[in-house]
Amino acid sequence: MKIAIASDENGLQLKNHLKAHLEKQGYDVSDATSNQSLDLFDAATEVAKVISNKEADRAIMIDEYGVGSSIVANKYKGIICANVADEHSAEMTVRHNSTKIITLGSGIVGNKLAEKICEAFIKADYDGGRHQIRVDMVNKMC
Amino acid sequence: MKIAIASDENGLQLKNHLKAHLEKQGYDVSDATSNQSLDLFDAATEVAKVISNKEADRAIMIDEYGVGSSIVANKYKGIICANVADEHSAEMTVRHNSTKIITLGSGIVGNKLAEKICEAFIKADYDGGRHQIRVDMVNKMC
Amino acid sequence: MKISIGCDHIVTDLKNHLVDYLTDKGHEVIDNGTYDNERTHYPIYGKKTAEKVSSGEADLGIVVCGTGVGISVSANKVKGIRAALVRDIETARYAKKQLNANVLAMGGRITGAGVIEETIDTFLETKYEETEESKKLIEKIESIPMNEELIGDEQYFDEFIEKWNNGGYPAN
Amino acid sequence: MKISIGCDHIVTDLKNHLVDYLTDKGHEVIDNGTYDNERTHYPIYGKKTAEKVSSGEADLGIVVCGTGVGISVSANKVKGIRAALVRDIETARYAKKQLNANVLAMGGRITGAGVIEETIDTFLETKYEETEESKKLIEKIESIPMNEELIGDEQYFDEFIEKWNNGGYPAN
Repeated sequence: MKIAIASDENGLQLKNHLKAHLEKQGYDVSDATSNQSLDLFDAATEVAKVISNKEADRAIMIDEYGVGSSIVANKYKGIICANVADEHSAEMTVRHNSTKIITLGSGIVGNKLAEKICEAFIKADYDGGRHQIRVDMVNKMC
Repeated sequence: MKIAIASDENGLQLKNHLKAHLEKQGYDVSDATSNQSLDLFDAATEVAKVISNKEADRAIMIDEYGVGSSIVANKYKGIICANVADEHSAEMTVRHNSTKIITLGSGIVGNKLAEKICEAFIKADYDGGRHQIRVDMVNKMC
Repeated sequence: MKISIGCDHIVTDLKNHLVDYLTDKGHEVIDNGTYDNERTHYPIYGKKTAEKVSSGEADLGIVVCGTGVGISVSANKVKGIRAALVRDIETARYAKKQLNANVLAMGGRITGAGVIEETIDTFLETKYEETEESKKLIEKIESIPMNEELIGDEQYFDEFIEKWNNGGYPAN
Repeated sequence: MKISIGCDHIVTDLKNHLVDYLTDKGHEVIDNGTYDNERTHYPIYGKKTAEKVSSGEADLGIVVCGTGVGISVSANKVKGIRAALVRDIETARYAKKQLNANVLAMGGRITGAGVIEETIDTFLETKYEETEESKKLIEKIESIPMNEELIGDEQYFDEFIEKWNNGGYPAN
């Protein structure tokens, strides 16, 4: 599984922490905003592109609150992105919504919690089944 | 109002951040673990002492998860301490439980959320009324 | 204020509670459903709730489902909607103040009713404070091309519902 | 496992749901009440629930109230109890693994049922992993002098209840 990670300036420290943490666990993590100073709009747009183009299977985007990036990413057709601050949401949104991008707020979640959210997100698989009608509906929109 | 703040080594960075933030807002904040490298037991014990001796009106204690410090502080007679990770709990526990100490986990809450939790905790007042019977019961224990 | 509200069948009780909570506070509430616990699909209610806000019929929207994700993503895919999915009061405050978010989303299986109530209070009370930065960000969001055909189209999801009714999706 | 559970009147429905949830998973549950929504006092149920754990009658305890604070503080004031008040799964995991916490506390007005269920699952599944550091910390906690008279004393709060019944506390 290929994981993309990205951030604006506010999320830079947490991004680097999570990239190192996930790599230590053996995941293939590429930085979609390395050596760039993007605002949250441009960083979230980059992440949406990486997922749309199937350059990564999952993506994690960090700004100060997470919520701005999720609004941006969800404006792109075919993108289902969740701003999460807990492990249970991270798992359930993959299982039920087929979410491929999560956003995190560096001002909201601490390092340990962020690590566990990312692990739960990456380990989860989409359940399919009855959930597919909702995913089809969302993907017809915008 | 006098506010005491304390931490073990894991909570040091967030402690310093919150001390500066609260001082900028005009609060009188004293560091109960300055220049000391205490474990969470000794730091939480120090905080319980500061509150028992009325050297401060409220106290904030930070370790990596918050939960260890709150277990320690609540072992002392007359102490009511809450491990919190959200603003609403920080307010309600003062209003209903007459809580004078909160603990925070530096690995769980981000800086912005921690700031708001501390502000909600400091601004709240105890409601009294029917809540006093429960506070009397707790204070008879241990 | 005039509040447009919607939910899926997992959290209908919570939505009904919030309708009462808002009405008691003097707000006018448009309840877009769902109205019972029969299995249905969150995009229907996310879209309906959001359209009342984008048209100006309601001032703000509130959407809830299990995690808040499905219904907030659906609301966000309506042009003009900035749907903030939050788990804490401070993120809701920020989303209103700096992003002028017009729909608030929370997960009824994630967040308790006390936090949800205070988050709604904070979201309604907080004023948008326009800055050069926030203005530019919102303009950038508005510039993303959006399908406007879906707005007001109550048959938009019919193809999927027909397939569902004909057993075209697994029931598990 | 044998689980001791308790709540106050604010979250009786949640507690009843958790009793069913745990029973369905094959656990044996001791339900210490409260059993309805009549106004009562969390220390009664925090103490009762904790005593079943400290005596060894139950393996672990679970306590819930509005924020989780009142009932967890009450449980924690029983000798031998390490009551972990948490709002997230990871803190529960840590509290079991590194502090050998034996009571888990959550707030029903703070946290949603989905997160509460998964937090309980994680708390029950996680094993304590003793280290020199954790052993020393738990010994230090055990060394704090505690009043043991209260254990098993069902009349311990009678003076306050009598005062309450005689109108000695305000009703508001």
